[in-house]
Amino acid sequence: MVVGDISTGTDLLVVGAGPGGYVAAIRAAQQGVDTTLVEADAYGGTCLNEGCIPSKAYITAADTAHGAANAEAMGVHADPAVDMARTRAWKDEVVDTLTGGVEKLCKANGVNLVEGRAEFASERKVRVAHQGEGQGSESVEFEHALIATGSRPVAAPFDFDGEHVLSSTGALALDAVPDRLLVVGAGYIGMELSTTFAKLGADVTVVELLDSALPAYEDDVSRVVRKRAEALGVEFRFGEAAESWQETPTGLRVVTADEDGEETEHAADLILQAVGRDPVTDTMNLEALGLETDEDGFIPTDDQCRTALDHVFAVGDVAGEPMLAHKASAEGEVAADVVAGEPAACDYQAIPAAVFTDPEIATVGMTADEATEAGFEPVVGQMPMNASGRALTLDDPEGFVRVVADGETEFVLGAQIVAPEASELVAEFALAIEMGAQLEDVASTVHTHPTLAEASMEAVMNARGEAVHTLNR
Amino acid sequence: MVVGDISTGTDLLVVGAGPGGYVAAIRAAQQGVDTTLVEADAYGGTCLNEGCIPSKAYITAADTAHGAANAEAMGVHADPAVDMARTRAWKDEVVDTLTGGVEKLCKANGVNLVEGRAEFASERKVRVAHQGEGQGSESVEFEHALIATGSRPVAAPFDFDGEHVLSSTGALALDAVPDRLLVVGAGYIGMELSTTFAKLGADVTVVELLDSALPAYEDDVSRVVRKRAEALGVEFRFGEAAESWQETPTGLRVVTADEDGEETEHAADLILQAVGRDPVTDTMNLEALGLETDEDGFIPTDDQCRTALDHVFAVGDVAGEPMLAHKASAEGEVAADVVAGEPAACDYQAIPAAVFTDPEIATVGMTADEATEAGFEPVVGQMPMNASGRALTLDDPEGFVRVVADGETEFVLGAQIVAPEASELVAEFALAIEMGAQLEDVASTVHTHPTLAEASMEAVMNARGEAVHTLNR
Amino acid sequence: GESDGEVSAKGGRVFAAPSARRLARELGVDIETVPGSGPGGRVTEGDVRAAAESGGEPAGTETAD
Ligand SMILES: Cc1cc2nc3c(=O)[nH]c(=O)nc-3n(C[C@H](O)[C@H](O)[C@H](O)COP(=O)(O)OP(=O)(O)OC[C@H]3O[C@@H](n4cnc5c(N)ncnc54)[C@H](O)[C@@H]3O)c2cc1C
Ligand SMILES: Cc1cc2nc3c(=O)[nH]c(=O)nc-3n(C[C@H](O)[C@H](O)[C@H](O)COP(=O)(O)OP(=O)(O)OC[C@H]3O[C@@H](n4cnc5c(N)ncnc54)[C@H](O)[C@@H]3O)c2cc1C
Repeated sequence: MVVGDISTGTDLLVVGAGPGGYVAAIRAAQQGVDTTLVEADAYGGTCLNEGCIPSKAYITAADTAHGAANAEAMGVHADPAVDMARTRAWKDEVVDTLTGGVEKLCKANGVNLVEGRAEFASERKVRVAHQGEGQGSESVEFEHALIATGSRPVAAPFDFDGEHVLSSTGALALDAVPDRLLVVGAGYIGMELSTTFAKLGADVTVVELLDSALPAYEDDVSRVVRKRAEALGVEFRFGEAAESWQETPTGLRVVTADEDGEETEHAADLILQAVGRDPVTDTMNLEALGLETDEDGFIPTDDQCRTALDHVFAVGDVAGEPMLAHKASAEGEVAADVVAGEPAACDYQAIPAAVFTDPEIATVGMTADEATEAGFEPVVGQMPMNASGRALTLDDPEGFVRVVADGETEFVLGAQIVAPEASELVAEFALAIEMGAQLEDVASTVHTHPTLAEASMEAVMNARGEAVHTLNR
Repeated sequence: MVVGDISTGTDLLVVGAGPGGYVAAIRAAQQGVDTTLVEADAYGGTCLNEGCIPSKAYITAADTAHGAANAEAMGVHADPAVDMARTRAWKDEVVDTLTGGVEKLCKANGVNLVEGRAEFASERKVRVAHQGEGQGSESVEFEHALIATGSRPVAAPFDFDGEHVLSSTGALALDAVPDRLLVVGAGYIGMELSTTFAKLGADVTVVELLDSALPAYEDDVSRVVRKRAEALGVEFRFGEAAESWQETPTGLRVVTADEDGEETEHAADLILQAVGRDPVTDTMNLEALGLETDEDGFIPTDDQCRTALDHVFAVGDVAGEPMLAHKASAEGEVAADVVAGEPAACDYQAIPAAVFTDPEIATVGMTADEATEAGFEPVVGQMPMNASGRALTLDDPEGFVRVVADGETEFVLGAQIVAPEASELVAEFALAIEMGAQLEDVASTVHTHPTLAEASMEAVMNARGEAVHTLNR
Repeated sequence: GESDGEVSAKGGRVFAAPSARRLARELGVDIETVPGSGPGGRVTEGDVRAAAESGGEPAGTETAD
């Protein structure tokens, strides 16, 4: 047992073992860089422990139960019961498998793992306070540091009390479905969880300051998801700000106010507040490095993920939008390669994003408006899912695939998909964009029948005026 | 009402409105070619009426019921009942929607539709006998003809009697699940339907002459599907040929023989024979054209889908392997473009193929062996689905994604996928192959987390020795 | 930068495969200045190599906005 302060050295110190940090550490070690990874809490970070993975596990359980309960049209009669405690235990197993895998992969690649909270002591030195009584601490001197400390839920307007007001983390650890759930915020996390809990049987009300669900997306995209959520019984209260809450004998009373100050009361048993996430920059004594954050709290970096300090890098949620796991990992790879002396840079043309609602949303690259703003004269092609044979056989024919291309060169610029498996379908468009593919290239690629991906091909053909399964405009 | 023989003329006569014929007709009409499409039976052909679409509809119903019934691990408890008559009715609705859509699209694009059986009268003339009494017939003179008459189930070793021995067509129109189903043939149709009926509760025995399920696929690919089928209770009898069957008081008795002539008896309530499909060349009086078929019964064509006759084209199942709907449509587009005077040709590098078993299989391009044979020194990369976060959250972590590339140039040559949604995942690889993408291009494309498509990226990284989520070999 | 660089950098984007972009960095070529000979003006690996051989503009020379 290590007690007291010992001191070691490393080429690359990585702070935080989320998808940004652990990917960077493994990649650097693979490149022969002596790498030390410090994690204060759990391997895999937000993503594996309380983000992407837990949420998708619950979504699968909710879809399985809800899907079977609503399949009379196809001759399936079922009245499923969901045992949330068991669902949670399963989710925990999935998480443990993956976090255990991360730890094993780090070790197998030769990453030095240190458990504890890293605090910078100087520009080249960090102190790691080990968890638990009498575990002491450790100093590590480093040539390069990579900060991947991620983000945490914004605690506003309400504080999280772990009982009445939960963050997504709390909601993803419930052992029972609340009868009445009030969700503050209709961003992607709020919408994924609202849909999930509605499918699991909760009465869900969503309070959103802005005037639409998923306001980051185009209207016709988010509308498909909002309608489906409404069909599941989700009640939306747009243009209302959550103001206060209190306990009453019959549950919680939440007061909201519209922009004129008009108040409304909502009854609920539980509040899930999902209004955004803040970068974590207050856990590692950034001051000792002399690094500053920007007005949004992020650590500024260049296209090599380098901070204002030449030997310090930052990746993932702490380094700016989009706060997505795959963006964190992509940056982690670049930073590791740069440390290893490779001429790497974040020069990917597009970062796809998915929302795992019902149906899913996935986008990559530019919308038509963004293309116009960027100086293109975009052409657009679209395929409605109700003309997709595969979507019909899945009994899930809502939404569409849209592609945006440059009118002159027909280079693919972007895609907006709201459809079953949108998160998977977007991969083909991401590759098309990175490759500098033209519409014709995608149209000439033979697509398997019957698949949802055929809709991508049809959208592309539609943009060229040669769609077969829809009328060309 | 048209009675007697009237005569019209057309630029392009298309015989058969399956995915080969109707796509060709629409595309030709879009190009300004005066086009007449003759269909003897139902718009959409085998694919929409008794192939791809009906099978996938039943698979969805079976998956929904079976999925919910086997989700205790994730806390979902259900005991679904399937009302096959209702499932069939739903399947019929889906089919009607799609076949109605095909008819509408043909009309909207200005295709002349003629219902009836087309028989060639001469090199430039066809007679269409209308269905039904007193409906008369019609002669159509044409400049070009396109034959897209498809295929039908091989009636061997048994004849189809519509009661005891069914083809896939019969199996996809059942109103009840048979207790004991004996399937002859473990090709893709046999395996899709075996899996489906096993999930719906039938006791399924599969008799296959060769020594494995899905013998067209590599062993490690087909093994995943066979194991899963066995876990569903499917019993495989490899190396056995179906010889005879007879009715007994307790059902059917089917006799098989192995290569030594050793006989085995199997009890069943219904026989599904799925041993292959034969091209349909005997419905349209090919002789009048003077066209001959090759030794396998197909109409030989060149890379413009042109037959031995300059003005006659053939596409789809009748024109050769692979007998797949998307191959039929791709050829249909080419033939239409050629008729319209475009310099089109079937120059796609790869035709993907999918099997909708559990899990799905999808492949595109070359296997490692095929690449070696073709003179490449292939590198191979693989990602097991049990290392995929998305597969774990779907509770479906079996199978793998494999990529094959040229060792020297790293051009992507092929992919073999056995995994959930394999049919969708293969689209990205198909595009990579068509684009002449290198491994690096796919690896550098940011893939959404958490998705199954990340496994494709990981396989590619593995081939380059830089996988993060598996150990590189 | 060179004026022919703007052709391939339309809309702030260079149309080139990741492999070509990486090669440009390796060879120290600013890909935004490389004229593309591929379909639609896509910059190919060959274009990047040609630019490197003819002493193309070094990477890091930012084009002013
Ligand atoms: C409910 C939910 C669902 C989500 N779903 C998705 C999704 O589907 N797809 C997607 O792409 N993204 C999703 N996200 C976002 C995703 O989780 C984040 O973008 C991702 O985790 C960011 O990775 P990171 O490595 O930057 O940071 P994190 O994953 O937040 O990891 C940071 C790590 O740093 C550690 N740490 C912090 N300070 C210190 C210190 N001083 N010393 C040592 N360790 C420290 C933390 O303990 C943590 O483990 C979701 C998020 C939530 C909350
Ligand atoms: C159970 C099953 C599942 C399948 N699943 C898939 C799958 O998932 N994916 C896939 O790609 N493929 C699948 N297939 C194969 C697919 O259905 C065929 O490859 C496809 O239908 C071939 O299209 P086609 O246009 O060549 O011919 P067909 O679809 O067979 O159409 C031929 C048409 O020609 C008409 N016809 C014939 N003779 C005449 C005449 N003399 N006059 C007028 N009309 C005539 C017929 O009535 C028919 O409508 C499946 C097949 C089956 C049986």
